[in-house]
Amino acid sequence: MQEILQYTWGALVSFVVAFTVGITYMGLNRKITARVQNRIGPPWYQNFFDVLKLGSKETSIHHGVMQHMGPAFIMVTAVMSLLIIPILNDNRFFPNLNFHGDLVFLLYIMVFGPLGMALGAGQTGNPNSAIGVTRGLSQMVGFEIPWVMALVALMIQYKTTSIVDLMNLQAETGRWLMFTSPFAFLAAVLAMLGMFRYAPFDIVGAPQELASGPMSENGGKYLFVMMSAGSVFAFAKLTLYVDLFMGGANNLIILVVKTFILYLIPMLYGIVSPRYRTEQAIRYFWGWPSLFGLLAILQAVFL
Amino acid sequence: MREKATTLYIGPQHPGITGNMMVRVKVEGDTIVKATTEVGYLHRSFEKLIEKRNWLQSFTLLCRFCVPEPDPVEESYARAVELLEGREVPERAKYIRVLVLELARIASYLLWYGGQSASLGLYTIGQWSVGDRNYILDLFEELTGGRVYHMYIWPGGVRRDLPKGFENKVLKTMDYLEKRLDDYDDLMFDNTIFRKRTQGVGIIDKEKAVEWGVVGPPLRGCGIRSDIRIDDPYEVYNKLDFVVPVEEGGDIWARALVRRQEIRQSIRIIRQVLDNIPAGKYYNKIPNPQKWALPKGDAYTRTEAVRGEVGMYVVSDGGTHPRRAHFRGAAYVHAITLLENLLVGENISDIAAIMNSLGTCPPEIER
Amino acid sequence: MMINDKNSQKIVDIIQNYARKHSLWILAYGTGCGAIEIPPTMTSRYDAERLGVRGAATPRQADVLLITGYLTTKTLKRVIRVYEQMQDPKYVIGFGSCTINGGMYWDSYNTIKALDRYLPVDVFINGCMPRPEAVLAGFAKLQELIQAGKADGARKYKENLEWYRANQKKVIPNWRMPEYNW
Amino acid sequence: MEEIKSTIIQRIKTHFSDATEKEYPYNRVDFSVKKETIPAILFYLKDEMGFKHLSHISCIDWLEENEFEVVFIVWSPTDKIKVFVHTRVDRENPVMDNVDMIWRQANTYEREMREMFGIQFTGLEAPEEFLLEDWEGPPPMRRDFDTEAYATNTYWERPGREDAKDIRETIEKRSGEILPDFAKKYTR
Repeated sequence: MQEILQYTWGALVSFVVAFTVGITYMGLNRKITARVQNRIGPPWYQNFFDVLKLGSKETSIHHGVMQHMGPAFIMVTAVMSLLIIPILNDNRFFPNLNFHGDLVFLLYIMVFGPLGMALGAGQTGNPNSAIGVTRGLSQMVGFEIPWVMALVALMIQYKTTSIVDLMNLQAETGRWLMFTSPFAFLAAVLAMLGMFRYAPFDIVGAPQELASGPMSENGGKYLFVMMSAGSVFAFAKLTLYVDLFMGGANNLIILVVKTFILYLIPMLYGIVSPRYRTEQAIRYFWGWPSLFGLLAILQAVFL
Repeated sequence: MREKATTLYIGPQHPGITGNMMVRVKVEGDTIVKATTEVGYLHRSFEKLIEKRNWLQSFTLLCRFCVPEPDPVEESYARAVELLEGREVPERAKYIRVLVLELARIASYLLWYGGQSASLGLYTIGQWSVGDRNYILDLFEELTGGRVYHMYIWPGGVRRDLPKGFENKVLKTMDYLEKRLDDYDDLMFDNTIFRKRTQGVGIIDKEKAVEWGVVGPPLRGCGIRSDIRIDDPYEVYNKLDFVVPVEEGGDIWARALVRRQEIRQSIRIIRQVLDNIPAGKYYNKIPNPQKWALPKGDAYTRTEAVRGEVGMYVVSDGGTHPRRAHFRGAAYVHAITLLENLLVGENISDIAAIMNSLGTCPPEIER
Repeated sequence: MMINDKNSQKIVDIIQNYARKHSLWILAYGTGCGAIEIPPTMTSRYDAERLGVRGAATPRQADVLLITGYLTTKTLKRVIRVYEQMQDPKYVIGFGSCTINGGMYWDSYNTIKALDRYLPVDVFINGCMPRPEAVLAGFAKLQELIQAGKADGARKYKENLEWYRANQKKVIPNWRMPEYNW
Repeated sequence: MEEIKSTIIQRIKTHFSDATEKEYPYNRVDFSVKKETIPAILFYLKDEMGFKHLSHISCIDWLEENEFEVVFIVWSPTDKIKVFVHTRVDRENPVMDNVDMIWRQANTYEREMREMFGIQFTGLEAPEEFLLEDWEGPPPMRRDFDTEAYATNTYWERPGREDAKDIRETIEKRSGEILPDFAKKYTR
């Protein structure tokens, strides 16, 4: 009983932390983008207002059950990945559900969200949504290849499928995996650009073409759920990268610093990039990132 | 297996459309098989209203024909009225008109920078260039009193003389802009993704270009040197030294390169104008506009705007009101028959980029 | 229950209005020539994003419908459709003289002369064209109204739907639209 | 320039007997032809004489003479000269030949003329509506259509703009807004 309570409490705390940090990051993204663009920009807490407003909007549309389920699927994905990914090295404050094979499970669960979104968007009957979803799924096929390759390389190299094991390994040797398996890190970071859906890989919801794609029929509370899930998921992904490649974090401040540095990569790349078309994006991911992934596997097998 | 074609409505409410119009596209997968332009959302019946205004009152309507660059319309109309009446324009006024036209050209190109790059998802350029455009609008405000609508070029000259110290302000702004243009180049033209997105997209056939009615930068992007400032010179353009840039290829990239060079040529023209501007009268007084009747006849004048050839066909029946003032906009051809042709076979991702590169401007079509 | 308590509802309202006030998403629909002053308002010199104003791509996500200038009957039909697709709470800003009294198109056969006969307008911005400063002032005014709970155009529209519909149908001869679709 | 102009006039006059020319200063030559000749003369100008660019097609309603005047303006990029081809169409039965096989963009102009003046082009393939939607009145660009009366009857007008009165005092009274002194200084 004690344990269950502790886990529930841990999950709640993790969620709140992830939500806050994720939303703040998005606000900082807007602020930094504005500074690059010669503007003052909104305050860093602007996205809290946006989320609150979206949550307080009324909804009077109904396209069918799946439309309501779509955002929920994304939220579930975000929360589930958050529960599996260890937040800190020391598991006392943020207990989570780690088990052997959670890396493989993560690979599966991270695809679940976009699929849910696809179902939800399909139900709305908006052609923009349908095309956006097709693009999103094709682009996912693109970046999943280097991402899976990088993870497989790690699994082979260190003979484990548990994130906690990898973290412990880094803590024991004192060497981050980004140095011991650099190719896997490169492949994973390049895949991350696609995962975050910032420019140049934001064709999914490109406003100039699809009027925000899968979300075009979702306003108000749907968008609220999607935005919150997006920020939680962003934090979860960044934490996973920190756990896997940057030696985890001993306390929240270090975690925030490390995740923010990682977050800067897609953000800054996005500010100065136009967007790729879908087939160009896929070609990009199947080029250098996949090559790095392959090298990582070769390194894992032969070294 | 043949996929079923879906119909997509790009517009009228769509972030990717340039203004208030609609392109109905039939797509198979991501490829467009048929495109139809639907316009009329901005039809204000200007030409009908001008028949009810006198020769001078028309100017309030004229500048609203095309909002991003109103001056070529005023210029065309003013010149047509002068042709009809045989009115002389002082030399100084001609120089000031060229100055205003070129400033408007730069302002419009800066807006194009924003539109073209935003259509491909690069928002930073737009923020910079539209922000910098304000400096030109400031100049306009000082010169004419209005940021967007100027009503400055009038029959017989211009409405006001240059304010004191205006030349220096223009030169300063030009210096600043020249520096900024290099920044835009770094981010836009040196960008691999921008190049990949624009090269080979929206190709206009060089052989057919003139027949299809392509004008302005899109025509020069096909490798045809055609510019009304040179071919059918007006004001003092034949006394100024400038180059009409030409690029081969006929795709969005070529059109972008043409515009990139033209904005620099405009800066060059402005410098020359400020060097050579003569002193003297800026305005030949017109009679009381309420009683001002023009002789019977018709006149057609053409001006090179950023979108290409704009013209004004003015007919007078000898009265105080225009019998007919028919405006010819470049977008009238570009956005309808040409766009419908060009879009077939392209990817839906490129619709916004192609439209921006053609400089479609719906108010000019519908008037 | 706490929730049904009037005072707690008031507190919720204040919080909600505060959030709404600071997050105004305007629909990307340039209905008229006023759209030319929107890019300067959004970009570096005037930077409306400081006030929480940003663009939204589709009506479902937008809060503010900016009617930028004159409305032809053809556009009016689309604007009504768009307005009804937006989700509550929603606001309309009439932008430019043409929305107030027809502006210089007072004798045109194709443009309406007063926007508030057809849609509930919360804030009018006058001028032709209004400068970006005026647009920002308009947004500030709207924020004031929202905070005070007075920006209730959407409610007015629902309550007086028949009146608005009658006006709309008078100028749109061929009404091929769902009667009520939000 | 003068040589080119006289050659053009000569060639057109030998080919089209009904063409009457009118000379203008600068690079402009005008011809008036019967409406049946229009496709032929435009074909000739484009294919034989290098007037490749269609600059403009315009239409004028001469209500007093009960005729429409249609003007085609073509431009030769090689000779740098523009030719105007005028023709008159009966106002009661305005039918003309379609020329969009010569220039595709003529299609758009013809659509507009059909809608705005009611001129019918034989064989014009285009959607019926162009700028207007569900328009029930007469073609609006005709001179006898009164736009002001139509607008007054159709659209509600806010009271208060019938004259050009100074409204600043009214604003002051209505909303209690205090006008700055400099604004009061400028009165009509």
